[in-house]
Amino acid sequence: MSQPIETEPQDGPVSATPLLRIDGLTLAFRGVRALSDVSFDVVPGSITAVIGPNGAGKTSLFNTVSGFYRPNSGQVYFKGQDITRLPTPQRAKMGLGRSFQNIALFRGMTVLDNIKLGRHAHLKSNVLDALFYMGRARREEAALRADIEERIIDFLEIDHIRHAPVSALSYGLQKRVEMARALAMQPEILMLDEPVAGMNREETEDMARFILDVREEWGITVLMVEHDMGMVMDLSDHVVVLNFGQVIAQGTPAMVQSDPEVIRAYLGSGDVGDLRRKLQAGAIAEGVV
Amino acid sequence: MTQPGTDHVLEVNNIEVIYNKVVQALRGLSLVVPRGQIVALLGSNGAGKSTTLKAISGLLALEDGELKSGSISFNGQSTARLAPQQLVRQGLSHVMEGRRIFEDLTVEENLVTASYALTGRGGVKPDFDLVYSYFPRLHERCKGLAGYLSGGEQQMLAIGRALLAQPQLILLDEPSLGLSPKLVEDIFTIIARINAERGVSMLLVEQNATLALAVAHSGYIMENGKIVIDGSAERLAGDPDVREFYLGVGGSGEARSFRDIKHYKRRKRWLS
Amino acid sequence: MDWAYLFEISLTGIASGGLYALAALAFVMVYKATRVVNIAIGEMLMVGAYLFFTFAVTFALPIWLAIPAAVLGAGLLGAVIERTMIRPLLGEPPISVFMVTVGLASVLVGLVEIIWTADQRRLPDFLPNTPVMVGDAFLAPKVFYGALIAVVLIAVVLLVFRFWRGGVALRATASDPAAAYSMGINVPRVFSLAWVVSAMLAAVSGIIVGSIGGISSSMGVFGLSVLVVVIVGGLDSVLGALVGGLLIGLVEALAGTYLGGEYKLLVTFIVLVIVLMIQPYGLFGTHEIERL
Amino acid sequence: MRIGTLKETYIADAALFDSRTQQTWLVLGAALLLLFPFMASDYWLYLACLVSINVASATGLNILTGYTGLVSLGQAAFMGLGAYTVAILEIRVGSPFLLNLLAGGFVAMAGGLVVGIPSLRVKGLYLAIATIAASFIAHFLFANTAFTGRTAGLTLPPASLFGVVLDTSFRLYWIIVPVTLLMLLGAANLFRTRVGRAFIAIRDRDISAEVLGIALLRYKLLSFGLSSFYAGVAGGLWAYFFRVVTPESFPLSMSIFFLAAIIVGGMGSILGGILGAIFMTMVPELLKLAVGLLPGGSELTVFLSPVRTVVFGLLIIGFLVFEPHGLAEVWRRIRRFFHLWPFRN
Amino acid sequence: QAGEDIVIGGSIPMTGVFAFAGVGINAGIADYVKIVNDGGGIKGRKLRYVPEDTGYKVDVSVAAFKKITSQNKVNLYYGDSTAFSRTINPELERTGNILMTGASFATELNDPVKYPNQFLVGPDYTEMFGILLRHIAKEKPGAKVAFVYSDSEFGRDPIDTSEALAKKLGLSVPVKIMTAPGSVDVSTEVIKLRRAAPDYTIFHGYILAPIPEFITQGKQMGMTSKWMGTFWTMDSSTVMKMGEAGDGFMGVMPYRYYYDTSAKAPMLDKIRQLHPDYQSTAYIQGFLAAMLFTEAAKRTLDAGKELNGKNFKAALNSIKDFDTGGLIGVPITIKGNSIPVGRVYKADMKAQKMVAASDWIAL
Ligand SMILES: Nc1ncnc2c1ncn2[C@@H]1O[C@H](COP(=O)(O)OP(=O)(O)OP(=O)(O)O)[C@@H](O)[C@H]1O
Ligand SMILES: Nc1ncnc2c1ncn2[C@@H]1O[C@H](COP(=O)(O)OP(=O)(O)OP(=O)(O)O)[C@@H](O)[C@H]1O
Ligand SMILES: [Mg+2]
Ligand SMILES: [Mg+2]
Repeated sequence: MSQPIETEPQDGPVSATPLLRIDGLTLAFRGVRALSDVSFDVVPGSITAVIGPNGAGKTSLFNTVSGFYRPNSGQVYFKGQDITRLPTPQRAKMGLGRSFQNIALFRGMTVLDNIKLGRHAHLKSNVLDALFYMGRARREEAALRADIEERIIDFLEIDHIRHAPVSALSYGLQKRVEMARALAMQPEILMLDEPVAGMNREETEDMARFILDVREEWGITVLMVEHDMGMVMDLSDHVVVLNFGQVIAQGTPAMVQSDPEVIRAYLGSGDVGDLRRKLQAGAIAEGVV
Repeated sequence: MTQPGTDHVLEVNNIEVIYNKVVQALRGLSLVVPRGQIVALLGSNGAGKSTTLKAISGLLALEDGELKSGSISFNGQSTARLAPQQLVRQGLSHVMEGRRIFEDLTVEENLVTASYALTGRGGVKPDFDLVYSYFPRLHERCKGLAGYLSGGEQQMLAIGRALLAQPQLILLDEPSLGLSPKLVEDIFTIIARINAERGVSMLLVEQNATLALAVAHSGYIMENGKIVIDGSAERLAGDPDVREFYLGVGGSGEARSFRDIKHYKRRKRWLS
Repeated sequence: MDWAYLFEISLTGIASGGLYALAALAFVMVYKATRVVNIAIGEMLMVGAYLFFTFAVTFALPIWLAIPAAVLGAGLLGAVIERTMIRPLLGEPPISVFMVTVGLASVLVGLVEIIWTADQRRLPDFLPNTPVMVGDAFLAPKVFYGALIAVVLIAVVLLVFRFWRGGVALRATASDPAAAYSMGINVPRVFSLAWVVSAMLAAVSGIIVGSIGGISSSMGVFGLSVLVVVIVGGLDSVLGALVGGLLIGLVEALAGTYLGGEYKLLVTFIVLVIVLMIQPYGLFGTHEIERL
Repeated sequence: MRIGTLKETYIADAALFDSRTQQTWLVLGAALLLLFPFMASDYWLYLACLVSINVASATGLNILTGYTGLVSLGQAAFMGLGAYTVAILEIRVGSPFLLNLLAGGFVAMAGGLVVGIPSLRVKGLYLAIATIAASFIAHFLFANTAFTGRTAGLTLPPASLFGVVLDTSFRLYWIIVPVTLLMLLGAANLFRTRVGRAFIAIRDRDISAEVLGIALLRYKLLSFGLSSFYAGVAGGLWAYFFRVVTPESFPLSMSIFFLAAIIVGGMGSILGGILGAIFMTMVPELLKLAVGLLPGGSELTVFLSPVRTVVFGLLIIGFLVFEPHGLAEVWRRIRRFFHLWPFRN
Repeated sequence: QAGEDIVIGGSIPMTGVFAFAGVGINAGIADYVKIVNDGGGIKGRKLRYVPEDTGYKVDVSVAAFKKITSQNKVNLYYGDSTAFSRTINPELERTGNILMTGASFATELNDPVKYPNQFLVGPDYTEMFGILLRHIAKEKPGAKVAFVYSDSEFGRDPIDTSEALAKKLGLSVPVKIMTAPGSVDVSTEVIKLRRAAPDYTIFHGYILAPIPEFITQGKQMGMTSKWMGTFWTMDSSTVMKMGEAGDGFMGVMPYRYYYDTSAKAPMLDKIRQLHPDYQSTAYIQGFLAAMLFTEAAKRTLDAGKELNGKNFKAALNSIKDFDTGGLIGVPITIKGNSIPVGRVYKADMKAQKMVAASDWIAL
């Protein structure tokens, strides 16, 4: 698709301990090996991309990190701590924020409530506070509302829809709300699963700008899965390539992009040109697939 | 319209669609698909592309949508009185957004469901081998549950199902969604092949404009429920706005980097 | 331990379970095609029995005519139910459709009371009445022949699902009606078909059950046991209906005999809870695929 | 949109009754509730108390089913737990009235927690049926232990508060209605906070809720617990109101009644629970009234009960087919019509 | 015009599962009230009957009670079920204005201390069993008697006490079988019953189902037991519905059947005059209830006492050797809350009638 772009390879921020360390992760579903012995590090302050063919195990990797799947073996370290056995909700509290490949917004709530929900793990009020709605619950809600309105909603330019029910939003806006909710989780690492799938070039550019800003202005580390190579190659500092659950390559975008294995398994020729014309000219033989 | 006078397999005339009796999604949209051609339908999120396809295939009612006015004709015959399954049986297949395969059926059973489209076509037999020849991968997984296929395989299955119905026209809604670059290439190659080899017409909704314009003969661009530009694929690919907003080509004619995106944007000319 | 007694009781229990299985089959038909948990299954069974009563007693038709007439009448009712209350809810969440059937149960009970009053009635005997002996064990003839009919019908349905592509169409419709439409499947027809066949099966089951226990407007409580059966067997499994039916029949018989009548329901519900804790989708139910 | 208030803080924006219109209605409503007992006959007071008890229980079920998406057919059984607790305490211990009510709530809550345990594994309608199982087990216990008086049940003396014996609908009204109002306020508050949001998230998509930091089991249990606490307190009030508690007092059909009430009223809406419970409790009475007014009404009474059964079913079906959001939505539409009345500028 | 009307309120199950009885009860009460009023009322005061349908549901009954009592000054009341009688009892005691009876013969209600303002129009369920057991003991000393009853309050009511009584009468109870109420498959229970090989089987807590099935299957299996029932099963039309299985079915009945002309019964003549067609035993129960209400009111007025529950009850208890116009075959005396008299009848399917199988038995 898009041509390699000459950008200076970014110097990854120098830091000794990785923010997130995946160490020998293996995950199998009734025979299907979704991940086998996957290891890589995510450096604080970086934008790291995980790419790979469909079914390579990228989403499964995210799910394992965020606790939805339990790995068969291997460890996940976050901020130096082994979180492999940590209950799912506590990981969110530690600062793992994420969005979902197949939009997982809560359709019965407004945009604002969806975003508020992201903060859940950081709030303290309990049922009794909630039932009486005095003191802590009241203060907390007010502070939350202020923070979300003034920082996140403004930042992502979604103030016009904040009272709309999410079910009435178009796909692109829903993706944006997903990102807002992930940001409300006050993450130290933001995991985005295909943030620009189904968006056209213009919308993709908007999203790319938000991702860059999240890193630059908020200092949040980003780990993303994405099939839009143009964006991945332009934004990321580090790219990990998975195939059949295994890491087949990792490194700077430029390195990965020229790796023949990656090209064969994932990128393809990158040269669609004028398919129709070629076909008519008989340039594409049967059975290339 | 493109090439007036040619035989149009599909004509959509000035349609308006309303969801839930309040949300107006289409406002007087018209388009045609000439027989044997691929027509691309581009547009931003929420423009109403999927709605257009659903209006054509008659699936609107299932989502509380309603065709308020306008007309649609398939093979010169109005679709207004036809139930969705009748349309399919007459040769109009719709590959829906998000693949919509039957997750708890096997791959093979998914294809069997598609054979219902051949009902009433005088003994036309479903050709499973044809599908497997285009998608050998499906053959390997034919006994497995479709719910566990990877995204690309599911998309193949969705197109395979449509193919099995031996249609004259396929409505394709974002076939590249969530697929790896290589698979996207593969899928589009197959789309182009199916069109070229079997003469199936297609109406293709796609966000990846580069690819869509590479396979299509002609295209439409829609915004807010209306068509804003149309023309041959070559013409659209040359349009400066299309280049900027859909193809990501900067003013200099060079592909723009995502790192250099500005915080303000130029307005699209067709919006003014 | 009196083994002969145990054998006799178990035999009767399993045979009675056959009747559960038949009603459960009616339930599963609807669930398989439309994903509707039809809590009104007991009431549909009751209506079938009342129709039979009307044809056989009020109109004094011969039995061989009254049965098909009642079954057809029930089929018609199934079609009406599907058309007026189920199809409009296509695409609504499962709870809504479930609640519609709750309403339906109430409507059917009310209608039966208006038309036939709430009095208990007896159905004419039409099953052979010479006792069936299995070794020394006695088996009530009605129960035996009822179970026989049930097993035959279930076998037929199993075969149909095995060899007819309509079975696939049914499941496809259940899994995603919109997509099924776009495959060329006549979704409304599948919906009607499922409800009509289900209502007819329920009627057969109702006629047998009613001829054993008599009929009344509270006959619908039979549906409660059927519900237990389908949950234990798995909502969408024909085989589950059969196995669940026989199992629950056996459990009820044993509990009733060795613990006392008040334990019948209790024990079956405990069995239900245990099965669910081990197998959340019943013994043979399809697991929902949950992916993020 | 709204006039009369300029919201300067987010706190004000999050208030339950934020416009002057709403506050006016609130005052009017309160006045009506205060005056009602002095104007109504014993029959209407009886209905008011019954409605109030049903509102409390329906609201509890709404928390569980409407907001958290866990369908329960055990609400009546939880009411039974509350009622039996209250009866036993009143008869054997003689502890103070309000304490007994609370105890009834907590015992029911404990029952709810036990029933809620499978909810992590067992989903959807499988769970609903499992709750039927729970309610049968409860019924069995009520009907077969000496402690609960077996099938005959328990008869309890009237409650007394500050020396006043609460033995008439008039006197009980002053307890039942305020307790219900308190519970309603609590429920409304709940959905302004993280707890309520977590419930809704679980309803909409539980697996992703967990990844967002919501401890699923904890919140599902919490919802079961709260809902059955509401049922327990309602059951306690019920016990004081009818003063006879038997196993047959809380049949499965009562659980279905509450489900029907929140459907007709509007699932996942506090107002819906209220309207639904009022409406469904009053329907049989209104029907009777209507039949009485009809010419030849006396002959029709022969059909009254089955007609009531049919109407009950038709209401459920009708609302689901034609007005899935229930009376609450109808009410919103009416309100939109009158908009700011009586403060139209 | 000598005073206010005397009001009989009624929570009557005119619809629902108990409608077959409720309709009869309603007609019985209404007819007797008409007879009284046609005869000039009670000391010049008219009787007024205000019924409401309950569908045999407790909550509806209670609502009906509240409605009727808040719109009328009610003196007498007819309730439809044990649960209602129990639920409304505190209210009766609190207001003290009303004397009540109803369709329930629950043993529990036969307690003047706990239920001072209520009475039963016949023997309670335990007393019904007593009458049957006494009959059995006489017919076949030392017989084996099986109890088959429904899992409901109604069904369980007399079982434990009656088992003790059977022992006392030298009878044995080899098996007690509890089933779900109503139309259920009882095949396993029949097997259990056959094992016990009883000489008599008493059904209680059912109306019709599953009695015929028990008898049919039992006979098919070669059982020789005699089959018996209690009041609510014993209406002629109900027993006749049993068909072949019902031939020889026996049971206890405190009243004479509509068509019983074996002795002089002026009240039955009157009923037959009013209605040329068969009237159910429920009708007679309602009729008799109204008769006793009237008698209690009359005696209270005669004594010049205030019309309230306590005085009504006292008046009722003052009844000695009262002639019911033949509805009950012997003169009655109401000592406590019940009228412990009855007789065993037996079904004759050929004649489609119930015929007396014993003399009147008073406990
Ligand atoms: N819950 C599950 N049960 C069984 N198999 C699963 C499950 N989830 C994922 N898989 C399998 O694991 C493999 C990896 O799936 P995953 O969703 O992680 O792929 P992916 O890399 O995210 O693909 P895509 O780019 O299409 O999103 C696939 O073969 C898939 O079928
Ligand atoms: N079921 C629905 N109910 C209500 N509104 C809907 C529904 N489906 C779509 N809409 C609205 O109709 C408009 C057009 O939606 P449509 O799905 O056709 O857009 P699209 O062009 O396909 O966008 P995308 O690229 O995101 O798929 C949107 O504004 C959307 O909010
Ligand atoms: Mg993925
Ligand atoms: Mg779309």
